[in-house]
Amino acid sequence: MTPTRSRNGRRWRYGTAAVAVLTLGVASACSSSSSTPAASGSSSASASGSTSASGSTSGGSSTLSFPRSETLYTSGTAYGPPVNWNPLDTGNFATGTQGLIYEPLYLYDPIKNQYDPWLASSAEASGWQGGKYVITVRSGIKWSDGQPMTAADVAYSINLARTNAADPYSANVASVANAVASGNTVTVTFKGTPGYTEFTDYLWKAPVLPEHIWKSIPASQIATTANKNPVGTGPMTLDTANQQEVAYQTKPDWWATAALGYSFKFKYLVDVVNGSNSQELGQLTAGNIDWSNNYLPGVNMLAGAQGGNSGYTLKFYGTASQHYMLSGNTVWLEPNTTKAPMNNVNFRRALAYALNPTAIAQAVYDGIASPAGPTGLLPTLQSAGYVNSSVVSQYAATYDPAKAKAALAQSGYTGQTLTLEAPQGWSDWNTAQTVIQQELKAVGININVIEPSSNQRTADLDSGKYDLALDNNAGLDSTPWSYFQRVYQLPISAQQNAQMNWERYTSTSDWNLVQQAATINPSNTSQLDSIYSTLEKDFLQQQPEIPLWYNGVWFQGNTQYWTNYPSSTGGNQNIPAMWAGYLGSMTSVIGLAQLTPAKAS
Amino acid sequence: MSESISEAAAPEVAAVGLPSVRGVGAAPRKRNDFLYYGLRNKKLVFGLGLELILVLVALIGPMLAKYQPLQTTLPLQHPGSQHWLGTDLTGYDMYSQLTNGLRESYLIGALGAAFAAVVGMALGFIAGWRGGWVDELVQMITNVIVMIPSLVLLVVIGSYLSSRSILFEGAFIGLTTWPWVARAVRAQTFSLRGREYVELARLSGKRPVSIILKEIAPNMASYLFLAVILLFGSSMLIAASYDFLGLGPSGTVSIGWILNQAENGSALLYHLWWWFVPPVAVLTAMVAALLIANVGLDEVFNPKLREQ
Amino acid sequence: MSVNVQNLSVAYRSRLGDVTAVDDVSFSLADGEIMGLAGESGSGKSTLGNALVFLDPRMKATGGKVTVDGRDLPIADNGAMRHKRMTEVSLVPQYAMSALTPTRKIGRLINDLLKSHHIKNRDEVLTELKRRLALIGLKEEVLGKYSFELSGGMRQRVTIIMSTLLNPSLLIADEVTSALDVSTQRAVGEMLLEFRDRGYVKSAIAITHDLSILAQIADSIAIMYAGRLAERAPTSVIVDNPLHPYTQALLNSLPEVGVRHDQALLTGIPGRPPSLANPPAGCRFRERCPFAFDKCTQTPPFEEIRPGHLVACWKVSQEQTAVTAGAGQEQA
Amino acid sequence: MRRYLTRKLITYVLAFFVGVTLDWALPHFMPGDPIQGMLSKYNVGSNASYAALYQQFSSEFGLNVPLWQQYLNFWHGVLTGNLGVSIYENPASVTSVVFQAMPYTLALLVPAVLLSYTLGNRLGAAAARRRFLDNWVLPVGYIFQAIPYAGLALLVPFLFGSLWHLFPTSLGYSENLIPTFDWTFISSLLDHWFLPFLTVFIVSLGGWAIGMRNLVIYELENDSSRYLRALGASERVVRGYAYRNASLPQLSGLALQLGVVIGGNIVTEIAFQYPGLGSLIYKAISNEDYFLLQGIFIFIVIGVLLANFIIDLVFISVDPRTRLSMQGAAA
Repeated sequence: MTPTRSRNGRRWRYGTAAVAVLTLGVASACSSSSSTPAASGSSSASASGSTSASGSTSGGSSTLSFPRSETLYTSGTAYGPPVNWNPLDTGNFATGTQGLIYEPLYLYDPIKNQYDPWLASSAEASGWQGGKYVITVRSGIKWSDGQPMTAADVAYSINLARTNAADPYSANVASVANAVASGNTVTVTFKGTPGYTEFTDYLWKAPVLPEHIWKSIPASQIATTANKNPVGTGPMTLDTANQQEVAYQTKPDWWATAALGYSFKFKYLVDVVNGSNSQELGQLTAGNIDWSNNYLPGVNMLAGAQGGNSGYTLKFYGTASQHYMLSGNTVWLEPNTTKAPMNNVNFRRALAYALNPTAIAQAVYDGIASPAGPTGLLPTLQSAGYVNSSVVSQYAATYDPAKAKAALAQSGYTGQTLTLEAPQGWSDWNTAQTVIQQELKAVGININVIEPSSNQRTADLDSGKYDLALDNNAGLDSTPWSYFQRVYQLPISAQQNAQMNWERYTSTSDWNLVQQAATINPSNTSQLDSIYSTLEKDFLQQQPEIPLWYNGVWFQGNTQYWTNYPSSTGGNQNIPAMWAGYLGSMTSVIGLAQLTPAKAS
Repeated sequence: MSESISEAAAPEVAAVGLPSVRGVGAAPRKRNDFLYYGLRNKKLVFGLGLELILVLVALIGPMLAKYQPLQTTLPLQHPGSQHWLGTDLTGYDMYSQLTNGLRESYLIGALGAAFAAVVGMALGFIAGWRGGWVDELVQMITNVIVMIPSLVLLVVIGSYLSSRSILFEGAFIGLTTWPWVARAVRAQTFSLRGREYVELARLSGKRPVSIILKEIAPNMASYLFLAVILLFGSSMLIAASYDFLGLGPSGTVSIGWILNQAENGSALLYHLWWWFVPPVAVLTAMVAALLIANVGLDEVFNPKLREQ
Repeated sequence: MSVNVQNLSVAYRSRLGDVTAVDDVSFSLADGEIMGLAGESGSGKSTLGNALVFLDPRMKATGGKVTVDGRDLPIADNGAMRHKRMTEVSLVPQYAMSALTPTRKIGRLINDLLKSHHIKNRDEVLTELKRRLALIGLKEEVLGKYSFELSGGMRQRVTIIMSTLLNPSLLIADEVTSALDVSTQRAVGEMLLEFRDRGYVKSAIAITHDLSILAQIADSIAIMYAGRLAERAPTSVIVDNPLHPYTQALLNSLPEVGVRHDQALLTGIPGRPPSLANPPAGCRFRERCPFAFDKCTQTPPFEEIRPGHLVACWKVSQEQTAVTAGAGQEQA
Repeated sequence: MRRYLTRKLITYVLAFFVGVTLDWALPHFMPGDPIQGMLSKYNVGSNASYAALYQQFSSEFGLNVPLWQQYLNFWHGVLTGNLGVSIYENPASVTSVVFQAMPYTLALLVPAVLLSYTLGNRLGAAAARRRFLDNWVLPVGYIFQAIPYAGLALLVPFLFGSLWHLFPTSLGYSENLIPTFDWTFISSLLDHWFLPFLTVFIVSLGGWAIGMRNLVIYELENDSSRYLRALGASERVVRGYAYRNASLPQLSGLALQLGVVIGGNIVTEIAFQYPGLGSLIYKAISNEDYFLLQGIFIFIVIGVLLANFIIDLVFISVDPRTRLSMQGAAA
C-alpha cells in the first residue's frame, strides 16, 4: 500500500467518526424539534428542574434532564410514540391523557368494589332519583388554563356523547334524553327506562371535557384531533414528548390535594414507550424504569432478588400464591359456533373437559398468571359476589380427559383438523396454542396452529371465518354486564365489527336477559343476581366460550427510587396500572399518590 | 473483461471470493489431482469435516431427543443429564429445539440455494449466450432486483400472510438472491461463448440448450459449485434474520426462531445463556464451515491459490 | 564475459516430488551478445530464463552459480535479488499482454518502479524514457494512458522499454514476438537489436519457439531439450550446420519461416520428450534419436567442439574428436 | 458516455418504479383491512359508531376512492413527499415519522459500512499471503462473517451489557434526557450508539476482510504482480497495486451488499430498540401501520438508489476502464 493510500485511510476513519457524530447530532436536533408545542412553555420548567439535579450538569452547559429522585419512570402502556392527548381518541391517546390530565366523575375501585367520588362529590348510588340521575359536581376545581370546571362542562360532555356518534361513549348514553346543568348539579334525563348499567359505566369511564375548548373542535374530529395542548383537571400537565417518552409535570394546585389529601411526591412522571420484553426488563432492573406495566416473562424469577447489581427489589401486586399479578382480563378459547363440530354443545364441552387451565397458565406464564375459573368472570367480580358458586359446582366442565372423550363421542366430531388462530408475534399466546394443541390431541382432537397477522385475525373473527381462536375480553369492570354482553350480544351480522359475540352464539333468551340486566336499577341486587346466575348457568351448560386463564394486570415496581407500590398486602391496595381504561377510571391515580421516595432527600 | 461485476460478492456472505475463475475453460484437470489436493487442503478437510458432523447432528440429533421440540416440560432447567441443553422459560427442551432447528436451517439453505441457482443460472446463461437486447433486459432486471431491499420486501409481504411455509421462505430467499448468480454466470458465459470448441459446436448445428449444458456449464462447474456453496450459507443466514423477526415459517422451530424466543424471554437478562449461545454457535459453525470449505475448494480447483 | 551461468539446476515443487526443469545448464554470454534460446514447450527454456530474474515461489534453484559482470547473481535469494532486477537482470515476460496493471497509468507505474529502486535522478531517467519512446515511435502520451488503451504491439513495446529502462546487463526476452502479427514481430525484433546496439541492454537471452525470428536477431542460439542444453553455436552455424540430431530435426520440421514449430510438432521424429519428473539416465533424446547407440545411456558432456560451438551428443563428440585430432596437428 | 449513463438512469428509474408499484400494490392485494385492524384497538361500542369511525379513517387515509386513483394518488404523494398519515403515530405524517428515525439509521449504517469496508479491506489485504496474520484474520474473519446478525445482536448486548455492564443495550439515548444539542446528550447518544454500531460493523468486517484477502491473493498471483516483482518492485508496491485492482470487485460488491447490510441493520436496530428505521419497521408491523411501512419502504428504496449512485460515481473515479468507456474512448 502506498503512503498516500494510508493517509486516505486515516482520513476515512476520522470521517466515519465525524459522520456518526454528525448524523446523531441531526438526530438530536430532529428529536428535540419533535417535542410538542407544549414544550415551548415547559422546556424552561424542565430546565429549571435540572438545576436542582446536581449530577446532571456537565461542562457548564445545562442539560435538560429530569432529576432522577423527583421523577417517576413508568412503562408498559404506550405502543407508539406519544402524539395525541385527545381522551376521546381511545385507540391513540398518550398514556396519562386520561387520569393525569382528564378525569372522570367517579373512580371505580374493583378491589373494594366501590365508587370513589372524583369530579363528582356525591355518592354514586345516591344519584339515581326516580328515572333521573343527578350529579353533584365538586366545586372549586379549575382547568389547567385557569378556567373553572363547572357542571356545564359535565353536561356538555354527556350531551356531546349523546349527539355525536364519533364519541366513543355514545353507546353508554344511548338511553339519555338530555343532561342539564344547574348550579353545581347536572340532571340527566332518560328516554324511557334508563340504561342503568351503561350509564353507570359512563360515570367512571368517561372523561369530563372542558366545554370552552371542545366546542371549537369540528364535530367530525372530536375523536381524532390530536389535542396537543391538553387542558384538564388532573394532577399533572404535559411537559414534553418525543419519540421515546412523554413527560408530565405535577401540578402544585391539584384539587384532590385539598379535597381528598392526595398528592404526587414526584415532580415529573415520564412514561417510556414500550420496547421488547427483554429491553423493558433491562430498563426495569437497571433502575431506569420504576413502574412497569409490561408483561415480562419469567419476571417472578426476580421476586426473591434482594439487591442485585443495582440494589433494587422488585415489587409485585400479589404474592407468589396469588400468582403475583392481579387478574385483569379473561382469555378464552373461542369456538366458531356456527361451524360443525363447534356448533355441537357436546363438542364445546369436550373442549372444556380436555383443557386444563392450570397447566396452560403454568406452561405459558410460569406462575405469573392465574388459571381462569369456569365462568371466566374475574376474581374481583367473584369477590364482589357476582359468581354463583352453587351454579358453578353444579354445571362447570372442569379438566377431565375421560369426560372429554365421552362428550367427544357424542359430538359428531369425525377427526377433522381444526385451525386454532392467534395473532402472529403474540409469543405467549403462540406458546399457549401449542400447549392447547397437545392437550386436545390427547383426547383425539386434531388442531392445526395458525398465526395470521393481527389484522387478518381480526378480519377472520369479524367475519366468522375461523374454527377456534384465542381471544380476550375487556378488563376489570364493576359488573359482569359487559362480559355477558360480549358473550351473548345479538343480532349477529355478517361482520361482527364491534367485536361482540365473535363466537356467533345465538341464544335469544340469554341476550334478552343481558338487555334486561342493563335496565335494572343497580340497587335491585336480587333481581340482578338471579339474572347473572342464569347467564352463568347457560354459559357453563352451553359453553359458548372456554375460559383459559386471566391475563394479569402486569405490574412490577423497582424500589430503588420509589417505594410503597400498590400491593395486596400493604396500605396501598389500588390498581397498579397506567393502561388506558385503568388510569383515569380506576384507582391507579390514588395508587400513584401513595408512592413515597425511597431515600429521604 | 470490462465487467468486474463477475467478481462481486455473494449476498450476506460478502465477497468471500469468487473472483472470476481464471482457470475456467482450461482443460479439465485430472480428477485424482483434485482428490489429492483436496485431501491435503486443511481448510477443505476442516470445513467439510465440521459440516459433515453438523449434518449428522441435524439428521440423527432429533431422533435422540427425549422430547418434542414444542413439548412443554419443566422450565428453566440448566443443561444436564435430563435436558442436555437445558430448557427455556416455557419448558421447551433446547436440545430438541436446536437439533430440529438445525434441520430446518439446512433445508432452507438448500431450498434457497436451489431457487437462486436455477433462476440465476438460467437467466445468466440466456443473457450471456444471447447477448444483445436479451442481455440488456436481464441485466436491467438483475440490477432492479438488487436495489429492492429484500428484507423490507419480505416484511411487507410477510406481514400480510397468515401462515408461511418453509418452501415459501426458501423460495423467497432464492428469488431475491439470484441476481448475484446471474451476473457471474452471464460474465462467464460471455467469455466462454467465444471459445473454439463452443464455436465448433455451434457451427455443427447443435442446439443452444445443449451447447450450454454440454459445453459451457461443465467448464464452469467448479465455479458454479462454489457459488452454490456460498448461496447455501447465505440462505441460512438470511433465514435466521427473517425468523428472528418473526417472519419465518409458522409452526416450525428454526434457529432464528429460537433466538426470537430467547429475545422475547429476556434470556440475556436472566443470564439463560444456554438458550441463545448454542444456537448462535451452531449456526455460525454451519456457515463458517461452508465458507472455509469453499475457500479450500477454491484452492484445490485453482492451483495458484494454494498455500506456498 | 558479461553473463556466466554454471551448472544451473532449477526444480519445480510438485505433488510427485521435485521436477528438475533445468538440469545442470552452463553457458556464458559475451558483452553485446543476444542469445536465442529455443526448444519445445516444456523443454525448460522459459524456466531457465525466468530463474535468472525471478524464481517463482513454486520453483527453487537446486544448484549452480550465476555471475553478471563478474558479480554473483544470488538467484535463490529473493530478497537480495530484488534490487538486481531491472538494474542488472530484467525480464520481458511471455505474458506482456497482461503484464501491465489495468488501474494505473503507464507513467505512474514506471514512476513507482523507479521509486521502488530508490532511483535518485528520477527526472533524468524519465527524460531518457521519453527519448526511448520517441526512438521506437511511441508518443509521450502513452505514459498518460492505461494498458487497456494500448494495442498489443504497443503494450509489448512499452514492456520492453520498461524492462530495459535501467540498462540491465542481461535482459530475458521471453516470447516477445509470439503474440504479435508478422510485421510487428519484425519491428519488435529490430527494437531489441537497436536497444542492444545503443547499450540499453548489455546482453540478452531471447526465448522463443520461433527459430526464424532468432535467425533475425540472435548472435548465437542455444537449443534446449528436456531440461538440458543440447547445442549452442553462433546463429549462422546453428541454421546452416547444426550438429545435434535434435537441432537438425527441429530445423527440418519447420515448414516455412514464421510458422511456430509447436504447432507443427516434430513430425519427422516419433515419440515425445521424456517426463522430467523421472528422466531417463543418459542422453534424454536417446529414445527418439535415429543415431542412438549404446554410449548414449551415459549423459553426454556439453562440450565445445569448435570455438563457440557446444554440443551434448556422443555421436558428435566422437566424430569431432577425430576431426580435431587432425586439426590440432594442423595448428601445431 | 451517453449510453452508459442512459442505461444507468433507466435502471434507476425502473427500480424506483418497480419499488413504488410493489410498495403500493402489496397492501392493497393482501388480505386484511388496515382500518378494521386499527379500529380493533378502539373501544367501539356500537356498529353505528364503528361505521362513523370507519368512514372517517377511510377518507383520512384516502381509501375511499377507486384503486387506479389510489395508485395515482400514491405516485403523487411519493413525488411530493406526502406519504400520508401514520396509523400508529396518528396524526403525524409518515414523512415526518420517517425523517425522525432516519438520522439514527444513517448514524449506524454509514460509519459501520464505511469503517468495516475500509478496515476489512485493509485487514484482508494485509493478511493475504502472510502466514501469521492470515492465521488470525482468516478464522476470525470467517466467524464474523458467519455469525447471523440476530445472533450477534444477542451476544453483544449479553456480553457488554448484561455481563459486563459497559454500555447501554437499548434505546437511542438515555430516557432521563430531553433531546438537546449539548455534550451530555450527545455523549448519551454515542454511548447508546456504540453497541448496535459494533454489531453491524463486526458482521460486515469479516466479509470484507475475507473477500479482500482472497481477491488480493488472486491479484498477487496475477501477471501484473508477477511482472512488477520481476522488475524488482518492492513488496509494498506490489501489494499496493494488488489492493487497488482488488478494490474494484470489492466496490461493486459493496453495491450488491447494501441490501443485506440494510437488512442486518434492521435486525440490529430491532434487537437494540435503536430508534431508527429498523425499529420503526418493526413497530409499523406490530401496529399494522401499512402507510408507515409503505413510507419506510420508499425511503429505503430511495436510499439504496442514492447509495448505488454514489458507489457508481466512486467506481467510475476508481476504475479507469469504466471512466474511459464513458468518455467514449472505447465502447
